[in-house]
Amino acid sequence: MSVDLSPVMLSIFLPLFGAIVAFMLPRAAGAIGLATLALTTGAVIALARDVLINGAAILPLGGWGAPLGIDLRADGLSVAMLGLSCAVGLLVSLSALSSLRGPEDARQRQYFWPLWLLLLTGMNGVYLSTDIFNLYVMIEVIALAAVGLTVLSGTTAAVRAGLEYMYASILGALLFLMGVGFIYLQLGRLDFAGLAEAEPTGALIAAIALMFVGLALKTALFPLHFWLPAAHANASAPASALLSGLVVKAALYIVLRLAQHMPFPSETFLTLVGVMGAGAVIWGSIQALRAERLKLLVAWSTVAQIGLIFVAFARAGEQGLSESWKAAALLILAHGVAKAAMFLAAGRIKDEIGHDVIRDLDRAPIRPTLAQFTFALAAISLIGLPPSLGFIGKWALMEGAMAAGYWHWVGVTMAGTLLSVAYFSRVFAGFLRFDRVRAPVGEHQGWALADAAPLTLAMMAIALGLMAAPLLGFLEIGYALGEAK
Amino acid sequence: MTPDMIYGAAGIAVFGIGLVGALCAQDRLRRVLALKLCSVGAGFLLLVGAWREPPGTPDPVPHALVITGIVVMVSATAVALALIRRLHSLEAEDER
Amino acid sequence: MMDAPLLPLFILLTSLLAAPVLFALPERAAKLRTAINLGMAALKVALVAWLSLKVSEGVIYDLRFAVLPGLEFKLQADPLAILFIALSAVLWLITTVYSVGYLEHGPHRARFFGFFSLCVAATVGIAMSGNLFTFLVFYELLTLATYPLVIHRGNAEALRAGRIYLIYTLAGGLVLMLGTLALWVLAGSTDFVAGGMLADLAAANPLAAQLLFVVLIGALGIKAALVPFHAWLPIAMVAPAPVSALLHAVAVVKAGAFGIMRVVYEVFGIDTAQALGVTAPLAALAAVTILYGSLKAITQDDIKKRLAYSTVSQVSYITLGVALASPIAAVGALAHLIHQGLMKITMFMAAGNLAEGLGVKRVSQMNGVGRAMPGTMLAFTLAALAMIGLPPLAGFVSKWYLAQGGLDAGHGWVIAVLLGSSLLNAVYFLPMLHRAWFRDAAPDGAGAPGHPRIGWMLAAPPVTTAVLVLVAGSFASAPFSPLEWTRFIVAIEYQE
Amino acid sequence: MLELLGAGLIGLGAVFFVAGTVGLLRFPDVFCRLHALTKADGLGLALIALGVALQAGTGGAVFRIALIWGFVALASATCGHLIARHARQMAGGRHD
Amino acid sequence: MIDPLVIFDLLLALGIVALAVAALATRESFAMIVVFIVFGLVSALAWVRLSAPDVALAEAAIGTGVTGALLLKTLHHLRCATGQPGQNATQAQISAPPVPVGVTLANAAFCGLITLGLAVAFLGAPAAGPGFEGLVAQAMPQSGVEHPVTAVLLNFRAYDTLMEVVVLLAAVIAVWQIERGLSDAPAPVMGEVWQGFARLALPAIVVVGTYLLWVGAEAPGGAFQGGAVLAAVGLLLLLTRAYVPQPAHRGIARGAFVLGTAAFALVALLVASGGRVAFEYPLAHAKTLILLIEGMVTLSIAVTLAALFHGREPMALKHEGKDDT
Repeated sequence: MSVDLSPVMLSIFLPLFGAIVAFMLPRAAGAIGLATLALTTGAVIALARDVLINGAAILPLGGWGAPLGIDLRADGLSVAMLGLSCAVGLLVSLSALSSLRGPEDARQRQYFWPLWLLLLTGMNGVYLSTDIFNLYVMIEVIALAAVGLTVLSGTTAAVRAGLEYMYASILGALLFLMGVGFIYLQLGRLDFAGLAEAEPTGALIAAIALMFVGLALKTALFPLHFWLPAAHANASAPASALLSGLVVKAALYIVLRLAQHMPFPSETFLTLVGVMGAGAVIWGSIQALRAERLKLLVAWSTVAQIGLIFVAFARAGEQGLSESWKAAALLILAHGVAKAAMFLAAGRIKDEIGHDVIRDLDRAPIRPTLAQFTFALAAISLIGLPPSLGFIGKWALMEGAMAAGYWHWVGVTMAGTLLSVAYFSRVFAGFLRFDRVRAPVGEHQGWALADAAPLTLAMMAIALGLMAAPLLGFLEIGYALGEAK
Repeated sequence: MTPDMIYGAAGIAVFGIGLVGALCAQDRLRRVLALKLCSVGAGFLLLVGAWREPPGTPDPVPHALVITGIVVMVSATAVALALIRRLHSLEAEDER
Repeated sequence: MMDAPLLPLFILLTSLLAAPVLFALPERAAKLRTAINLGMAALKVALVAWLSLKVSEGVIYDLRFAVLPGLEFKLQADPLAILFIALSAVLWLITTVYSVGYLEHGPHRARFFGFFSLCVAATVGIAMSGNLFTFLVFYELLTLATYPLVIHRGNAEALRAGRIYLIYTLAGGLVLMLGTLALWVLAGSTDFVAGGMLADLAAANPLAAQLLFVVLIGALGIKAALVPFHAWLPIAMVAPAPVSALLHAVAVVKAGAFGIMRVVYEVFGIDTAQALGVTAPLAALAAVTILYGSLKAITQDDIKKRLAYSTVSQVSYITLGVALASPIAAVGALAHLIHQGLMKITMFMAAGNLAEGLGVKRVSQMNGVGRAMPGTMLAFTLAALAMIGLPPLAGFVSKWYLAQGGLDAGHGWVIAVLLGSSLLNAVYFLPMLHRAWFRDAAPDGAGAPGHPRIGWMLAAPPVTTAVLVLVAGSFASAPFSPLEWTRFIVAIEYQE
Repeated sequence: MLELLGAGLIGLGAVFFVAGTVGLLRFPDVFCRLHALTKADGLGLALIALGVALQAGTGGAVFRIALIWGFVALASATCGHLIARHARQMAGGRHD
Repeated sequence: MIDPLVIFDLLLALGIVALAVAALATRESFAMIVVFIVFGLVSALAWVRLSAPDVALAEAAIGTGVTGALLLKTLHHLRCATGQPGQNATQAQISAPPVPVGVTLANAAFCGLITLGLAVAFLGAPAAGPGFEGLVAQAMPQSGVEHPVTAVLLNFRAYDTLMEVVVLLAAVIAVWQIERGLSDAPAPVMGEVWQGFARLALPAIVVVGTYLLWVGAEAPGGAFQGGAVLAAVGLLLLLTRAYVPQPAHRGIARGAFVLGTAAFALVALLVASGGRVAFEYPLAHAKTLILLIEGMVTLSIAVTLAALFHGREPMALKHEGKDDT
């Protein structure tokens, strides 16, 4: 009798077991973590192959089937998100191995792996879930693990930021739970398929609003972004990369899924979402322009970029979200990869020159060239310059907005792009200025192994842009939106 | 006037009170407590949804969900409180 | 002869793949770096020669793959592309030699040559773009690759210039993206098609087409340094001399001018553009830029600044020739694309040599430099006279065709503009020549004719290009001369 | 008959509880309040437990009610003691 | 005539709302927590009225009991760390930046608006329609247990429950991580009466916890309620100093934390053979497997909750900072 290990199950359970083993054997945590990531990536690749050949895969847990039981479902979008979390996760893990190497990092190392693997469990669970209460539990798994990672460095600033993050996370999850309550009240069931049949009544609107606000809080949409910059800026580099690159994406993904299954929200609601997104773009950029520290700048840029993704949601016109979700999905993927690369690079820069004060970057006699180069590559994708995936995402976003005649969203996107050029060029100037250094500058520091992972990520962010067409084709596998409407 | 209406309204009120506390309270401990109130409010809503007019038996699924919610909430509370304790110590150290 | 459908890709890759290798080389591996640089540049010239031969035989190169559904990344090698690639390939080779000499002991050479290589890759990509989308991709790549070159010196002034450069060009790129998107949404295609593809749109919605024209030309005009978007160019001259040479002669401003050509000829189509009534204002803008640039140049004492304003003026000849909507003027415009490149690169390299060898950076310091560096100054003189339009030099040929084209299109005022510009050219170039050759050097000040310390790698390139200026003008009617090739192109664009 | 007796006992117990609560609210200091609470509530609980036991059908239920009464009595007595102790320490400012 | 039960419900609901307000409005932190505990117990009572005894039990034991203990412990820590046992924790936290009154008012108004909207939406919601009860009733015979809530928790939606245990695991890992190296506040000395009570209560609590676990299969109760009650044993042991966590016990503690999750997940995976999917217990063994899982989970919950109460990872404080794994 052989056990049937479906890759759907494995992509959730492998990290779970990995976390357990890594927690039990702290000394071997790094090796276990890396092995787990590799195995999980293998499972996700197998799953991608399945989905590519057979279309969306559905696994009714316990054999009950929705709505009584919980179904796991893997379609193109889910698998793309799984791929994002595994690919980025694997590279961040590699980088964590090298950055948490010192004897003073022993404790960080010991706790990093179990928390990170639990985080991966939660995220993969979110991407495969089709049940809104299950989503609530999953976002709590993510929240606790993510807070644990935020405060890993143990500084006062990190703990203070972690506490704010915790409050925001709990509140967001509870708002979501309240939304779940209203859904149950209205429909008597909690699976995605049930949502599609719903009539837009008061209770349902309340549910949508509650869940949206909860998720907006989790994903730090302006003006609910207050917790994010401090949390992401004060965490240690691998943790920041995971938090900014992956964790906020889970909530974004849920928004995307709900938008797919819920009755079409009113135009006013969408406009409001767009206005919030636009506010995030502007406010996040302004704060990034004013930030004094590199990691803080990067964190604020996350706020701005998240806003842009919400603009992508908002520009849904008469056709509903049927087209705009693609732009949003592309931007989510692009931001995930590029931001992880950027945070890792920023961490490397900070390690090498001993601080991350932007004003004094150009005083450093040592220039970690490769990390700076990585940072610049990641910035190219985040700004949205061709041929990066970020560019393709913005292209899709603006194309849709233009086709629907929403010129204001085009304007917001362009303003965001220009502002991002402005704040990132502050950093480039610090990298490339040399006349404030007295000692001779040894610029070419050779190839540090620690730079390999962020550099790979940054190059992925660029190269994926060239593969956007097959990527989009993959994303559309099993996407039920057309049928649902 | 049936229990579900009464307790449903109470649950929403409790949720609202918790919300106010979570956003307006300055004291860290109080904010945790406010969040806990929110979760109780959400629990009320689910249980009210499960309630059936007496001869009928209630729907067990929301009951299970609320139990799950309670356990999840106590976990989150524990982490938040640990953070508060840690932060308090760190701040006390910094002041010295 | 062997047929290689991937030839355009190979040409692109010679510099695109060279870049990461150059980045990775340690700073000390100077010989290896030079070998790679020169080897790749020579290979590119050879490949381009092969490609031009094939294209002239009528072989069509067309490489494409889909980036988004329906939206393709497309490389093609049409005669117009060949014209631009040939220019950049040849001048890259020469500039590479010059840069190796110029930066012999400077810092950050790995970075410099890496980006230098990327910059040429972007230029080649711009030349071979088969649609506006691909053009946009390389156009942005060009911006990114040139920014580190502009700020190569790494001091406050360079950084400031770099920031202004970046803001102008990235804003231009963004507007170009907007225009490309609008084109894509309105016309469903961004392809470059000989004779244009917007006739239907222009008929159906002239206002949208006009707006589109304004947006696209405005975006490209930033890089082409059309007034009022020219301010970045004189500021960016803080870059090292080879970079300035590249920026002004081959890459950036030319990319803008080339883009204007593509948009007017192959997106709108010259007839459609004329019907929309947008060419005349463009011609007027070009004329204003020509005169304004020349006027500003007169007042500059810094040699490179003077040359920069001269570029503002000269590049607009190309735009003017395009906007006149006459086949003869078009010949002049296309020829000027080449000729201006040759002339300006000569002058910038010569200016670089003056600064390197004698420390001369201002016009007022140029007294007697002719005797100190006769070869360099001879090249400079030749190029300056060509700029002014003295026959039989290259500049004369293009001006001649432009003037004829102006008459042909019924725009008599063009003659006045050209004459005025030539006069102004003379006003700002002749005093430099006068100082260099006929004044004695001040006995103590900078520029005293000492012993210039420049190697052959600095001395030879300007002389070479000066010879090319002479040849291009004198043998303008020879087969495969720029002018002849130009006629071939114009025959295609005007569909005669 | 037992039903009625049970109801009566429960009612009586409730009266004691009310009395205890009034004491909690009205008395001036911790010790007086504790006095009111522990005494009155202890008795009230016993009466209510007895009343419920009389109404309960099975022996098992009676046993469980007895257990509950025992536990609560024990716990509240301990609690009362701890509160009093704490209050005395606070008042005296004395640590032991 | 109005049903007296309706009056009771009304009074209870009003009491709950009043207690919620009181909990937040009480100035003194200790009193605040006490009011909160009362609030939790009264809510549990209301949940019994809503025919949800399982939930009421869980809320009383975990939501109120354990949470209250956690809050009190934290308050104790805050006061000890400040050095002034009598001082109010609110005043101790001077470093928290003050929020402008305008923002607070705006927040409050915003919350009021949301609540109003929710109330309107709730009142406009349809009378509770069919939920899952039909499906549950149909599937009960195949579930392996007789109590529907347990069937939902450990069979129909076992995946949720597994993840809930994972949340608990994540919490304890996070807490150990957060409090690493934090010195423990001196435990309050509670005197002999307390010690005696603890000694007397311990065995009784163990019995009650086990009973709750066992009875869960057919009546209200189950792993979570049982686990919480058993956790009280841990609390008593810790508070009476009968057990002081030792660094050497960390391995066992880790094992106990992960036991429930690991057993649950393994069973869930391993049953997926012979055409069954994950979490699909073979009917013949369903009850056994569920009880097995419940037992493990109960143990894990008990130890984990006690560890959450204890907080920091036990370790030798002398080697602070450079302590190995």
